[in-house]
Amino acid sequence: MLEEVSIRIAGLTGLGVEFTTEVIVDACAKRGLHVYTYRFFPTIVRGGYTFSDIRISCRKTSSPPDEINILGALSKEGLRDVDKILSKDALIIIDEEVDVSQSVCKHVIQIPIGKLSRELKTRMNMILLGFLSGLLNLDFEVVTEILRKKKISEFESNLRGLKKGIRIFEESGLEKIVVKSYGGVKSVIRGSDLVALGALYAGCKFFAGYPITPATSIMEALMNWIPELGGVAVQVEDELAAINMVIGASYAGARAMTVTSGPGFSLMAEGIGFAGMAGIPVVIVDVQRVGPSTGLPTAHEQSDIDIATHPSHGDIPRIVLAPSTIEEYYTFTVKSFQLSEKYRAPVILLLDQSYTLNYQTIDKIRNPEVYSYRVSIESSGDSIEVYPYYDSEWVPSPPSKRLLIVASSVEHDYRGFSVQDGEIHASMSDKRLGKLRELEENPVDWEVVGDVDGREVFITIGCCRAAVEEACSRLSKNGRRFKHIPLKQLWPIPRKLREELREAEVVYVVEQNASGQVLRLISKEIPENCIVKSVRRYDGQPLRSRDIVEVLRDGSG
Amino acid sequence: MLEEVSIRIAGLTGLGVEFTTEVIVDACAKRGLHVYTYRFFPTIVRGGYTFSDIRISCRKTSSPPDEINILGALSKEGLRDVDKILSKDALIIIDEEVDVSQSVCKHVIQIPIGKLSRELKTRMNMILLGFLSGLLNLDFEVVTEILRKKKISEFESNLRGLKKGIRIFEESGLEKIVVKSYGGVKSVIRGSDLVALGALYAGCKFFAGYPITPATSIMEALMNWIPELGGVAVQVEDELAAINMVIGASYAGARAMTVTSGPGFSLMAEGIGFAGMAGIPVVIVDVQRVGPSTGLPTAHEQSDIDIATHPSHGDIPRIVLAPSTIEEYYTFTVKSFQLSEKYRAPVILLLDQSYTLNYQTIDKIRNPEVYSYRVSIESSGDSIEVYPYYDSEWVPSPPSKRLLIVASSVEHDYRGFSVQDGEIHASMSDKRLGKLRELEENPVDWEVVGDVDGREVFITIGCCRAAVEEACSRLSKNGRRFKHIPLKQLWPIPRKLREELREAEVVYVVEQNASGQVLRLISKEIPENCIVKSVRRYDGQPLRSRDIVEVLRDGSG
Amino acid sequence: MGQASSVFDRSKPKWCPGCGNFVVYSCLKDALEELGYRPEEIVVVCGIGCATFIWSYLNTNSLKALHGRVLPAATGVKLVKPSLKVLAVSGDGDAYSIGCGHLTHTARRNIDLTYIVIDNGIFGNTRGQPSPTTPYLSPTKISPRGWPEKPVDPLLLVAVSGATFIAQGYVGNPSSLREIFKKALKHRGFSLVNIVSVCPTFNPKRTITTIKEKILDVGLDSQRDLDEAVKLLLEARKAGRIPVGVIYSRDEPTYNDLLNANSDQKSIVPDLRVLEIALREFGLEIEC
Amino acid sequence: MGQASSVFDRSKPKWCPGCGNFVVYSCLKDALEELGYRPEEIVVVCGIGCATFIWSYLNTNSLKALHGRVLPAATGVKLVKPSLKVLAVSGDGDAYSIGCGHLTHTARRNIDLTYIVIDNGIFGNTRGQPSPTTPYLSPTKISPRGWPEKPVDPLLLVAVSGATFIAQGYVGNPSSLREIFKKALKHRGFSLVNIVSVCPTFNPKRTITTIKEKILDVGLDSQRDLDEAVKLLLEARKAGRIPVGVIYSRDEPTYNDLLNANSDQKSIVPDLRVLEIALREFGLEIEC
Ligand SMILES: Cc1ncc(C[n+]2csc(CCOP(=O)(O)OP(=O)(O)O)c2C)c(N)n1
Ligand SMILES: Cc1ncc(C[n+]2csc(CCOP(=O)(O)OP(=O)(O)O)c2C)c(N)n1
Ligand code: SF4
Ligand code: SF4
Ligand SMILES: [Mg+2]
Ligand SMILES: [Mg+2]
Repeated sequence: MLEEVSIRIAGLTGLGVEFTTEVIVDACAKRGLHVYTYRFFPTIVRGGYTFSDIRISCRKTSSPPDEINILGALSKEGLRDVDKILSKDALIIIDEEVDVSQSVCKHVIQIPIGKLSRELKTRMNMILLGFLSGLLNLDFEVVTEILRKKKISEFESNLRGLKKGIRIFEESGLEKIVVKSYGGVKSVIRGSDLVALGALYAGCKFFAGYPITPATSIMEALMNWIPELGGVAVQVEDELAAINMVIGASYAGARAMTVTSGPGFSLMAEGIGFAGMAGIPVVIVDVQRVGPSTGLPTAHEQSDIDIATHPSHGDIPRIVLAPSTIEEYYTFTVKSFQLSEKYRAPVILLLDQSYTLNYQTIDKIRNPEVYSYRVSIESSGDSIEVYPYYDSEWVPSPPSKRLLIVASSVEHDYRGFSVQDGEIHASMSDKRLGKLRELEENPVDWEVVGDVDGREVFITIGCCRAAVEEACSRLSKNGRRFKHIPLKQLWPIPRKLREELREAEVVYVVEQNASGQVLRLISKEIPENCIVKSVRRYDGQPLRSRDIVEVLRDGSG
Repeated sequence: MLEEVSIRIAGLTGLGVEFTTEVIVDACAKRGLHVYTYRFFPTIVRGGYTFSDIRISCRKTSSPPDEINILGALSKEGLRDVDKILSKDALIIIDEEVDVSQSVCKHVIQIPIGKLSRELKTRMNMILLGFLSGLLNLDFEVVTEILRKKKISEFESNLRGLKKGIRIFEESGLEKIVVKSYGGVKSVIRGSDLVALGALYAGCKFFAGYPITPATSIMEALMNWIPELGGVAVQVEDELAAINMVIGASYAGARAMTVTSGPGFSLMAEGIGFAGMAGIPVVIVDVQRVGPSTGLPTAHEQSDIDIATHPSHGDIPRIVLAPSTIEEYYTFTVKSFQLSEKYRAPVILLLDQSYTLNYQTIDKIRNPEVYSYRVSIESSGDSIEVYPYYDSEWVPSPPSKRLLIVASSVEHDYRGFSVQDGEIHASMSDKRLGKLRELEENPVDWEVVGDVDGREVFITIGCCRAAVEEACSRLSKNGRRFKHIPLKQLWPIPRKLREELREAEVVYVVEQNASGQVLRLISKEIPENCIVKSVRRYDGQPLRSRDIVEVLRDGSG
Repeated sequence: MGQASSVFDRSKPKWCPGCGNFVVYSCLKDALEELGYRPEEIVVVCGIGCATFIWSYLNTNSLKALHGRVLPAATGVKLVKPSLKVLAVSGDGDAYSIGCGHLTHTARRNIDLTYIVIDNGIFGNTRGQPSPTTPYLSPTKISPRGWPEKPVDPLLLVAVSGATFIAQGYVGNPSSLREIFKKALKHRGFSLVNIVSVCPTFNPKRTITTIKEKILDVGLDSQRDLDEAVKLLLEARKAGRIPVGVIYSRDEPTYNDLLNANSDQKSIVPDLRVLEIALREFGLEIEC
Repeated sequence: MGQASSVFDRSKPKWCPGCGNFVVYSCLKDALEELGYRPEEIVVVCGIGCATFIWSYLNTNSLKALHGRVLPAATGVKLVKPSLKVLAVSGDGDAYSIGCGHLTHTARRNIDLTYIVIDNGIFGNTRGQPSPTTPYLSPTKISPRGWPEKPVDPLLLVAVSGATFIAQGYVGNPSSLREIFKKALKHRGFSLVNIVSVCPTFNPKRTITTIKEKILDVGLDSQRDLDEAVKLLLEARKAGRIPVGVIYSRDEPTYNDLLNANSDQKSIVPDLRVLEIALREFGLEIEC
């Protein structure tokens, strides 16, 4: 029995790579296995090169595999770029009609995927699925049940394909590949669903958004669930409308959020400043993709750190968080709402495309404590009072009896009334910014992992944490001592960072963008005498642990 | 004869504070005097508190006066907040109907401004102007000529007021105040006009913009002059249209620019990223105002450094310049166009409200050399070629015979064609960002002033330079040695900065915003062992040299 | 003009002498009073510009929003607090230049709010640039040879977009304006009241007299269907007339109706019902 | 469908099987060829979305702009290079959702360009969310109980905004579409061609057959004045019909005409004439 095996399903969009992946993942989880998936897909809806990597393991892993052991190709394009990633003894399963003479791999199994699918009036991916479920020893009943649940309309033809694929596997004489498993059925989920669930738990009752890859799946989840819980969720004309509607809704009393990706985030710049100025709590989720500009809409990158930490003109208060584990996709979302109320600041949640869109197994989650600063304040007496909207711990909202709520994008006094006075501006600026000092001292979920006395220190962002943890645990067997700080709060920059780096000899800042945005952000926290290595991968794919291993071996960075 | 005198004209908007100021300034300049002006004004068009400070001097000065010697008040509001700024022996000239019993000042001259203006059917400010021109010994013919030129329609009534005012002064028995002057007639101008002239000189043939205080005056100048030189200038529906139109125009071959202020700049975030991605040269002028959000639209602040240096999502190339003298308002504008072509990057020119809107005397300007990378490339032969729009020194544009020009917001190869390939993205990212390294090494107009061996080092931004220069030259008489780096290139951050700070003992970073945006930007360039003092003033008014003197005396920062 | 002190007075209005905004402000105050509203029941959402200063002077709940983003912000308020009466206030630049896209979308959603646009044909607050309602080919400070854009026709624009109440008032007839406001405020659904106004400081050519000459009174009780309303507007435009009154009014389901969002939102925190969803959809257990 | 190789072919178009974009692409190519254009004379400005992939396949000068900002970018091109033929290409989301404001403004400026909008009633490229032309109350993946927005009516919108050429085509009749393109391309001024199209992948309910049933042929030679055109559009809408053909066409001065910008800009660098302006206006001497 193996500890882990990694599979790639590859082909063209429209051939069912995603569907196949989901079925395999589901079936594995039901067998108690851990899975991590990553899918590469193009902007064109049908006919573009796509693949999906599935890492199946007895341990929880949250980064892509260093090597692929099995490649299931649905078309000749499936062979693209595989030389670098296939393990030495990898097995390729591919249609018999494809010319594989150029293949570097010795173990190529050619099966009549295309021919059979035409004959059986089934989809090609079902035959491949059948073959793989035989190979991986998946439970036939379980797979059948998943197929039935997922697409009842095509169940019969899918089943035909599945059975045929299994038969072909059995006839192939190949040995089954069995991965060890511990514990019972695992739960698999995408980050997008966790964000939506977290928002709901926190009492988010308003969502407005505009579709944009890779944030759309969060939007779609919220559009489905918020109304179920009695709230309001709308798709609007653009991101300008989205952020301003969310601000209006929050002013009026609802916990409210929007989700977007880089281009939409840039469009929200002015709105984010408005929220910060008026002290209206909002949560903005940015699922990062390859930039700049329209960039590569479907690919993974961590290059919105610059804009997220400097989102608008003027001195605005802002809180920027980047969850570093899949579990934190849930807990950070929950916390965002309460932070934005407590500090009267927009909270920006910076997410990774890879965790947001792809399924992985998840540990049981513990709900964080959640607290609301929203109150309904009843004023007494005859006269109407104006409530100091900004200048208070509490966030009241209209309609409140005999109480008026004033909030403003224009500089104002503590009640929200416009002023021209520079002195008032200065003191209001101090007030807006001053609150955040608390978070500078006590950052959200601060964590130092690995060897706390290590002199080689990793700083990672988002999903890079997993690849680095994996690499470090491998290399620390050779006696190297690594300390690892997953940087989860990007703004305000935690003071603890400086303290933790005091004894560092080498600092590796690991991030996925071309210019080293995280490094720039925190470079003043790194002691002058220490060696700084910027580790960056920015080819649209999530970091693998071998990227780190290579850096550590080379000593380069 | 005095070396300098400072006057404040104050009252309500609509009473002619601005007009009065312009006439006095013009008349002074004609007499060979140097002037610097600063006007505070509110958002409401009529009836809000406003003042204008005029510093008249035998030397060129570019910062507001530390003290006001003469206050001419057009209404009771003119007395607001003057305690702190009036010199001990200041003279107040004010309407006789105002109750001045609360005034701290001993020298109050009350004249029947209101009554006479009603009687003579003239404006109150003309009577004040007459009084002041007597007091300041301005040439009657010169003042009359200016009045005639400025507003011919009201000339007669203005003249009546002027004469009456002069008579009242003469009857007052006050002594004339005469400031020394050297050299001949001076030229006075506002930064806004210099930016417009610089753009024209650089061959800017397209402008699109949307009105916003305090950028509107640049827009209005360009709208008037560009068509005169055969180009196209348009006011459009919003800032999104403005930046995208400018990008279209530049793609099509014209040197093109837009101007805005904070809120508009935030709206341009996505467009700026587009220009950077597509490699289309554009110049964006941001005249800063008090933020965040709508803020104080008419007041001075330097708080767009954060967003200007991090203007969009993704890793975009960008160049951010902040002129530090009024002359540089012209020269930097000229250079911006050529930099944006050479580096295929958006150039952001960060300006100060105070220099942009207010008149001051200017030295004779020397034109910088100006060079264009725009070419018309004629392809030969029968076939049609696609020109590598991005990947070249030269910027061709359509229509070119048998040559196609492709530019894109989506990631592309060197010809501009869309790709999905992560490796190409990585190499194009390197290419886009790599070019700017040249500017990191050789920043635009790098300058170190003051005592180059000084261990107390000032770093200033924009108009803060003048106040610091003045303060340093005063205090260096006491033997202190100050080095001063006016930071003109904010992105990429000049490497020279680090070198220049190597021997520093104390570094003062002087800027006008609440959070210390410049300090944050450059803090990693400051050696660890040196004392860092953040000097900030953010009450909507430009820094005065006494602000710096106080800091240096206190030792606080 | 609303001299008696009112529950809706916050502070003394300040605009240039003769500004049309004074009239609008006092008519609006009167209309609110006459309909018996209380300040706490109302939210005024404003953009940026002279017109929008109303928010400072009117004593209600208020949200001073961004330039051009009044309607999305006001929509957000209405969607979560349907019990509130939502007024949105803009100038012609705020509404029809930068805000033009949101106008169409808000109209077609039939958001239940009243949009008051004070249309003085100029960008007043930025000191006199042409606006989307500046006349075609007229000379302006930035276009001495004539303004090259045909004006936006806001009434037609919202008519074809789906607004359910369309009216136009003008500052030369305060009593009619007050009645128009009352009709608009009573309407359930998206109502636009465009008010032809004056800016003596920056648009002196347009005066109450020059407006008056062009007024076409269309009454306050429109029975027109959409076709007739559009026809009326097209004809008035051709004839160079300014129709004043209620042009179109019709009952249709609002966005809140269709979203089933007709009760005020209160965030229940934490919302434990989500634990069921997590279990049902993903077999995911979340512990408390 | 344009099988013979053409000077306008860059690479083989890729869309889902049965996508309406194939038809539009080939009709457009044919129209350009038949009118004798050369690739160098044309600039295609595109937004983002499946429809806009045309830019990759069509061999012309091209600018791939931002989502929703096609018209400003295209306007910039036309204003400085009037000798170029400018085509703008969008999907219904690009044009009528995020881009809606610019549509009105570009129409009223009568910018001389042809705007081709492939209207498949869905956001195709983001995988099937409702668009501004999704039918009112129809169920969608994010609104199982019915889409709560009345659709945008792009033809009426640009009609009341001042467009000088308005046409609608559909992908079920390529030869008519080609002729419509030719008319639009020959028009001098702002022309909108809205193309009712299909997205079999995400909007399978709309097929060529279901469209065909609703077609109302209005011919290719409109003599209608604006009132008649508007009336036609309102009536068709009421009757649930889709008018196809040239709805309105009229000659009017373009923005370039009014700005006196009818020759191509070349930046003279440095422009020494500015020294005179500086001297004249400010007595400022600038040395060279
Ligand atoms: C994003 C942005 N762009 C520009 C401005 C500047 N601005 C303030 S008000 C205004 C327009 C004013 O015109 P209008 O809406 O007609 O109001 P009025 O002052 O005429 O009442 C503009 C352009 C701004 N505040 N924000
Ligand atoms: C600012 C921004 N927001 C959102 C997106 C995501 N996006 C890309 S295309 C598109 C809409 C596609 O619909 P449509 O314009 O109808 O084109 P189609 O794909 O249907 O042809 C959206 C929302 C984006 N690229 N940029
Ligand atoms: S500028 Fe015009 S709109 Fe503004 S307050 Fe003055 S008169 Fe009214
Ligand atoms: S998703 Fe729809 S619009 Fe996009 S290519 Fe496929 S069929 Fe065409
Ligand atoms: Mg206006
Ligand atoms: Mg579409």
